[in-house]
Amino acid sequence: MIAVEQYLTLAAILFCIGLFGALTKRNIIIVLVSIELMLNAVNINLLTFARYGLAPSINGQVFTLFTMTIAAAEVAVGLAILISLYRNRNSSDVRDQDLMKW
Amino acid sequence: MGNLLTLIVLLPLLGALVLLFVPRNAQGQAKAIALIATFLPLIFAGSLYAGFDSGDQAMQFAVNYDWIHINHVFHDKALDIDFALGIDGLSLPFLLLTALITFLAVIVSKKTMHRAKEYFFWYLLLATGLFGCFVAVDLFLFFLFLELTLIPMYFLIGIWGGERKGPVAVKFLVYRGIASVGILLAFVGLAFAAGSVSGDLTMNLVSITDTFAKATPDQISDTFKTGIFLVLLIGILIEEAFFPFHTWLPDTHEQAPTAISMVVGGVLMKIGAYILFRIGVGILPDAVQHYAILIAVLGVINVIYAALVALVQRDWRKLLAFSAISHMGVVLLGVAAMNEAGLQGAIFMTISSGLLSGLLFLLIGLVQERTGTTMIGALGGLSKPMPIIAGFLLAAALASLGLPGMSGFISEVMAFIGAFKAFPVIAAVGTAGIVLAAVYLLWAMQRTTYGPTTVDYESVSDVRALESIPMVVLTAFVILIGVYPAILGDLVNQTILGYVTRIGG
Amino acid sequence: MVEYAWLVPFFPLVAYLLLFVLGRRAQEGIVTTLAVLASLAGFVVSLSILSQVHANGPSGPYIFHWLTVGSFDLSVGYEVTALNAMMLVVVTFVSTLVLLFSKGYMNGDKRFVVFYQYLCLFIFSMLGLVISPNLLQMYIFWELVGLCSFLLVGFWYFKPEAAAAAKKAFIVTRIGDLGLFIGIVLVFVATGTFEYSGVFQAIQSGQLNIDWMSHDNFVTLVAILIFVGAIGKSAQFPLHTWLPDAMEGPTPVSALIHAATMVAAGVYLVARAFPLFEASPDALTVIAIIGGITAIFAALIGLTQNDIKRVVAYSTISQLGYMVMALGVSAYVASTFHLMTHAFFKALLFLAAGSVIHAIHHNQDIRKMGGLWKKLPITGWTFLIGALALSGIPPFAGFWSKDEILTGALQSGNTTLFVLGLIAAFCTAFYIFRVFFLTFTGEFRGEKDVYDHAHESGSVMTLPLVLLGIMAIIAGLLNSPVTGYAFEHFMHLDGELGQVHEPSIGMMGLSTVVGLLGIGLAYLMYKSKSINAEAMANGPLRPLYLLSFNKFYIDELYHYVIVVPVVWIARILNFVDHWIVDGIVRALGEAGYVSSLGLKYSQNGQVQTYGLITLLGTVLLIGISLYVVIGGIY
Amino acid sequence: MFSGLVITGQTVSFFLISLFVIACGVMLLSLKKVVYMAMSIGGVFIGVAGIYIMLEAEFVAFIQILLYAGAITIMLLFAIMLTRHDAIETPQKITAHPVWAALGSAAFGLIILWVVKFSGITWPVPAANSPWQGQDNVKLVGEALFSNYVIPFELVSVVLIVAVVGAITLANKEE
Amino acid sequence: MDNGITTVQFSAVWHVMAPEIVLVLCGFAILLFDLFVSKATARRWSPWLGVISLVIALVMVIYNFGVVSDAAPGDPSLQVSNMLYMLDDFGNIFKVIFIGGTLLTMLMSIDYLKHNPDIKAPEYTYLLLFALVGAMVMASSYDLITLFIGLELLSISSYVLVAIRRNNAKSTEGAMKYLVIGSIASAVALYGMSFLYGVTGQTNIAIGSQYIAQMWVDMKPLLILSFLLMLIGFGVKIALVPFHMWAPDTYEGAPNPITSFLSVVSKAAGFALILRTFVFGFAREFNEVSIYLLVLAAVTMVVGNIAALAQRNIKRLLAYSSVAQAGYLLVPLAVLGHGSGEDAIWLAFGETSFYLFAYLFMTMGAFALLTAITREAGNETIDAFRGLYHRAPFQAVAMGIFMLSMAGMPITAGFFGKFYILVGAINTGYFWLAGLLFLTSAIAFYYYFRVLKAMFMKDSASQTQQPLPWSIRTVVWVGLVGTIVLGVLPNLFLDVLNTLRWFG
Repeated sequence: MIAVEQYLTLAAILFCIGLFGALTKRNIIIVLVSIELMLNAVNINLLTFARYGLAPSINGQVFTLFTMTIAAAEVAVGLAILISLYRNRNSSDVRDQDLMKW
Repeated sequence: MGNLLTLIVLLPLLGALVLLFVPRNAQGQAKAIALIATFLPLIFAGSLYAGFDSGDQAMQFAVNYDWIHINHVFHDKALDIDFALGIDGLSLPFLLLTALITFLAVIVSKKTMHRAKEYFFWYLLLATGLFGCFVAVDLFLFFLFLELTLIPMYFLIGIWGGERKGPVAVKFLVYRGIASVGILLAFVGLAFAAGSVSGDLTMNLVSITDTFAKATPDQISDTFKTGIFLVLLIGILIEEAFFPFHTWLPDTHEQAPTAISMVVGGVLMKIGAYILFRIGVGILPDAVQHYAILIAVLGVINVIYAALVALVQRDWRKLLAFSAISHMGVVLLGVAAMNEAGLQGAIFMTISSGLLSGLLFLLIGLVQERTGTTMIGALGGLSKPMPIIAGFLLAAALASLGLPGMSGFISEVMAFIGAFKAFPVIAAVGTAGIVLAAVYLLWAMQRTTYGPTTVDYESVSDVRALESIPMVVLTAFVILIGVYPAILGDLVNQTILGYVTRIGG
Repeated sequence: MVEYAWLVPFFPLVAYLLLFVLGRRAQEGIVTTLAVLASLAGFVVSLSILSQVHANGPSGPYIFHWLTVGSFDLSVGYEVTALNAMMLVVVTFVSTLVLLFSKGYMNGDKRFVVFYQYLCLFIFSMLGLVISPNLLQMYIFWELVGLCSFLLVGFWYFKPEAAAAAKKAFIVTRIGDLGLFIGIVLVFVATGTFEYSGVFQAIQSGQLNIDWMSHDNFVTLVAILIFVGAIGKSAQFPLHTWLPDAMEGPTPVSALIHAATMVAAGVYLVARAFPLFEASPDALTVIAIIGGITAIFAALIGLTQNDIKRVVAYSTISQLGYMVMALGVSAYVASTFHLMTHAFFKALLFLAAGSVIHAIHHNQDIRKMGGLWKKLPITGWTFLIGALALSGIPPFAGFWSKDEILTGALQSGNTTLFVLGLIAAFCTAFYIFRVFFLTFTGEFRGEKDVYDHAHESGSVMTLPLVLLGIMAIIAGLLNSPVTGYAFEHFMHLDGELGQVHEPSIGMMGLSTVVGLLGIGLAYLMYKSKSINAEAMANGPLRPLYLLSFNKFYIDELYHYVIVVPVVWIARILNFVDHWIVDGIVRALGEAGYVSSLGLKYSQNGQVQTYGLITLLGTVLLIGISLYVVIGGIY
Repeated sequence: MFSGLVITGQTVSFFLISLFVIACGVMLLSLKKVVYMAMSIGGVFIGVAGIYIMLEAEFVAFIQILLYAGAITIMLLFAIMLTRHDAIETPQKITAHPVWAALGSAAFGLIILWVVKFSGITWPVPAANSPWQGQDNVKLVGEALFSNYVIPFELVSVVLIVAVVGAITLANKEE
Repeated sequence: MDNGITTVQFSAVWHVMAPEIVLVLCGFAILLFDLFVSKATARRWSPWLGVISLVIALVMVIYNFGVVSDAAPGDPSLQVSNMLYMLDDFGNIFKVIFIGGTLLTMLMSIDYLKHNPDIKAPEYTYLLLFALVGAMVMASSYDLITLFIGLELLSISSYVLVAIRRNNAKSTEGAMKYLVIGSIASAVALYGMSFLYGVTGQTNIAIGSQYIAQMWVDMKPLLILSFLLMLIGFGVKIALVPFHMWAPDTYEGAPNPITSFLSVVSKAAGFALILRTFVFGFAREFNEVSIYLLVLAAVTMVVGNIAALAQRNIKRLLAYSSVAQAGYLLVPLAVLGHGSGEDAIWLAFGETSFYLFAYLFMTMGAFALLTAITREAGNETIDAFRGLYHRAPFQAVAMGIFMLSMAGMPITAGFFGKFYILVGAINTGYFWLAGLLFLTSAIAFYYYFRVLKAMFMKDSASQTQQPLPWSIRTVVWVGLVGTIVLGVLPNLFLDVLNTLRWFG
């Protein structure tokens, strides 16, 4: 039997990979992807608890569905912003986006 | 009669509002409005004095309007904040002082200065705050007025100040802003402590004072009292420009226009002392006694340190600022003594220092107007071209160094009597300030008015008629208090007796 | 009449106020008349008071409520004792004459009225001081006379020396006043009253104590503190340095304030509070020693000074030392007697000196005088009388009083003091006659036309000289066998203060001889020139000469030991104030601004940096909190 | 960590899938070319869907494949093409930033791990039988979605509208 | 029903969320309106439609106050789907703030859209309405899923709104930053929610709180972790330090009305969310978790104010200021840990809502003026305000009053708001926090008064200033009146607060 911790650990690892990616990758698309990775990790968490949690229930799965929808919406908007950003700056490198500082 | 108090507070405000509708270039009208808006309070304050019963310890002419209730505080009680005004023997002298100085400073203010209308607008706002501080019976209201003084002062220094006006205005603002934090914390803390005992949660000064007087140590612990007093003390030290928090004062005096210097030295910085008497001595006498040595030592440090620093100042304004700090050190000594003589001396000293600061800054302002400088080294021999100003300067300097027959002396005597009763050694050290005051004041005064007259100043004019009014009036009050101190003493006596019996009991 | 004693100071006060109202343009004649009349009226009232006291004994105090301090009452009032009455007469008498004299001396000064204002204010204050029934009121007037001294010394404000002298006079006496201030405050703290009578009662009952000190020690402490005030005011060593400098003021001022009245206030104070001092033998000893030192010290300095007024000033210090010493040895009557006689002959000497100075265009250097006897006969005569009185030659006033002091010193058993007194008496005779010979005899050593124009002044100036001269001759007789020691009996109306000393013929002889020796030496050196003064000064005695000439370098000592360090401390503190106390404030402000800049530039525009900071904050918050809360430390 | 672990088909598949997911994740981090990165994220999504199936969330897994591996990955590829399709992630210089990011992420992960595994929490022993044994997953989800969660369901539609409108507003060409 | 499925009647839903539904419908209506009329017409009228919708919603919310007070305590009609969505005065009062803020934003936008033709007005309008719906959902739900969706609805709409000047590099850059950080924050918050769900098995916190209490001892690390993750996620939204870094850049990049929307509505919604989640979810354990709130509040006040000291860009300055204000606003909640009884909670809610109202008025007023002034000056630094008093006295005085209110000077709403918070802090014994609050405000004098200094003490290059457009002027007047009335007569509002039934 796979213990709850294993799932949670996997989720944590995925979450951290996503986090690291979001903080270091230069292409904004990849940054967005990394954030999706984090949300996926959360989904694993939710599903794990839905199945093996202290009080298992179907709610977790429903929650996951909502999360995925929201994630999709986020990515859509994110990409749209990226495109207009690219239009303005001709670069999709996150590090070039520092018009505003100080 | 009670409405007079409200009027006194609101008249300057009203004047300020009226000023808004005066055209920008009608400077004469602006000054006239300011004169009226400060003269009427003076008259009213005078009539309050006439109607005041000095045998009564209670707040007189009290007015009280419900204002704010904050619900759900403290087990479903409501915190009551009222628009409550009143005066007792302690606040009346301060009220009179404020009325006097604010009026006289308007006379001194030039209507020809640039942006005169705005100047008087801010000035009247400042006056409102000052009046309010001394007649507010509600601590919230008190604090409100205290904060209200900050904004006009910022503009008054910042627009009409000297060369370094900008930074100095900010320093004033932030420094005193920090001071009000301590004061506010203490106020609210006191209200809560009193409320927990009496079951009546209010910011009313009188009821808080009564509650504290009756409360047993179980109900309000000494730790609380001393703690809250320390917080308050920091606020007071800054407000009152005590060492080591005094450095805003010399800068402010150096930069502020003459009339504002008069108000700052005469009234504004006395608010700290008033809080010390009102809250420190009135509500937390145990805590004052607990820290008596600390306060006394602080007082002596102020007396001597400021006097020594004053000794080497080159600018009259700074010298006077340090002189005021030095004198106010005596107030701390008197308060630390916590006996009748000490307290009365402290109050006298505060009032006296207020009058004298007003007078001295006025005179220096007049000198500056004529010679263009307040640097002591650049002046000389002014007795010849302006004998009257020089004469008053001499009188003011002498009064300030504690010459008998003037207000400073009797204050010092009483404060030191009190201090010697409580801590003779500290007090003895403090008396050195008396000699030092003579040294720096006489030096500066002589350097300015004695000796050969500098060529540039040979033809400068003496005082003009209008300017002589504040000069003469202030000097008259200084002498009046010096010659017949009972005029002030009888007012405060009952209040002090009330405080002192509380310590005994 | 005694209950109207307040009239005495009241007249000059009225005169002062009237002059104040009259303003600067008032005519000199009117001004003088007004002032003199006021003073004269005071004199008349004083005389009648004196006679009533003589008949009925002391009276008062008459007290009025002044101020309530908590449960204490402070009062003002007046009181007439024998001592007071005597002082009233002396002060009003000398004042009247000086006011008269000033008419001539200050003639034509632009601020003539101001001068008279100040003088009237001074007379008022001095009289107020005299009749004060309590220490506080006394202190008030004490300070006021100090103020007037300041104003009058610095009357010629445009002269830097005058300004400096005025400031010095005020500040040095104020140092003494500090002691007095602490003293009376302590008295009040211990007894709850400032009244002399209350204080004396407390002493009698042995209750003048305070919880941290026993009665005896406390009395000594208080007595010495009060005496410190007298040291300042009466220019006793070591606070004597202001008095010679104060000679920068107009000469009538020197005569009135710095010879006859104000400087005697210190002696008066000790005499007035004598029961307090009597209760403390230690304090008396201190007083006697200070007085003795002052007497000889000032006399030694006087030997070599060249400024006519300064010589007289040092002589004043010396004579005040005598009086103080007398009080120290409990010769109460002798002291007060000398106070009175000294007032007359010293005022005389000053006015005469003033007359000389006035005549030769305000030159005060005796090396540039000489042969003025012919030109100024009345001045010369009166000066001579004064000099004789000062030297203690019978039957002049000084002889009687000084003799009593010496007797008192001897009989108190303190031989050293006695010897000091004798030497001082010798020196006194020498230097005053040195001045006399150099001024009035020989050839004039200044500019020729000055001498030619020199002439005796009008009667307003000579009349006071003559009157004072008469007093200098006869005043001494008041306490002599001639009048049956009337003065002593009179003073004893206040109670048997001090010890009564038997006059002795031997002592009289001795002091006369000493005085004559001094005069003789002066004659040899400056009249007959059989001893070369210059040679002595430049010869083996040169170090001593320099010591005396430079006033024992006391001023320099004070400058380097007190003034310079204080100024340096002040400078350091000013530095501290600006760079440390305010520096910290400014540094905090700067630190806030700099950290703000830091925060600002950490905002580098990189969204990933923002994320990283967010992450690090997260890790810190979660890490620490979990560690603290769950790790069990909490 | 693995004590008491019985090797069954389930555990083996869990580890294999986990390994695949993490490997894809690491590839995402380490690959240079943006297009390849986008491909590897597709791997992650598919792997995660496998995990979902193991967690008996078939419907969710289905949606995952549909939405993520399908729609989102395609969308990403389009975005890549629209910007600079030859974009290459230039090799990172070792600066403070990635180091701190690595440290921070690792610390964050370790904290979570610590809480999950070592903080003394006792997780319930996984029930061998599913709580919704024998019920149709899609039906369960559907019932919940349309009864209790109908309000969020409707709100999500608004979110999607916002996303669509927003995307169009921002991305469409100037007219 | 027998299978445990609850059916939801539309009437029940309408009863509790009528304003939201109306707003969504209005949003769609504007969307359709845009499709069917000419561009110019749509452009001209859609902001007005937005205003009308907002006014309708506002009226409905105010009507809902009556509904709540008329209902019996615990009336089931005030909630729907097992307390998934609530109608209570807590929500209502926040909704008033949200709608009021949006309304003022909308008014400001009328002028702003006129000057920025590249912004698509209809999209702008209904996105704003949808964002508002998200905020309202955040204030009224106990359900984690619903809260999350509300949060995302607000956030995603905001991302688009920030980027809506799509040809402006700053605008899109700000949006990108907001999106990246905001999404990460959402993920983190969601992560925390997942743990909470793991422990309770519920997505409803009102029900879940019992489980939390039961499990507190056993699951303490996990629950605290969950709490902190949610706190951090929400903290990013309300820009608590150190999660505030995005705020200045985004505020600077966003169109001015949107900046004000972000700093008022978005922030208030964050607070609503935090209050709902934490006060209920962790009601019994609050004294153990409040320490983090205390720390964050303190750090936020200090850093927010200090960071603003050296700032010269006025929008960034206001961004930092709003960071600091978030610190103040967190205090009432943070000190609840030592609060006793329900009164403490009512007090805290009172403080928060009062301050939010004050904040609404002064911030909206300030941004409205800022919009007009910076546009004319052509730059966004403090220099734009130089000598404003000489050019346009009313504008300078109004801006001055807003600045004074933010600085907490007397007889302004800002002062009483701070005082109210201080009373709450001292009521629970947190003297140090109360002191810090006012101490940092004193430090803040420095930068607020710098604006005053620029306006009143400097001379300006130009001598003329355009009069304010009427829409901006309306906002300014509303702000002024609100700021001063709340400052002088706070009891007008306090009495209203007193009659509220916060939770039905």
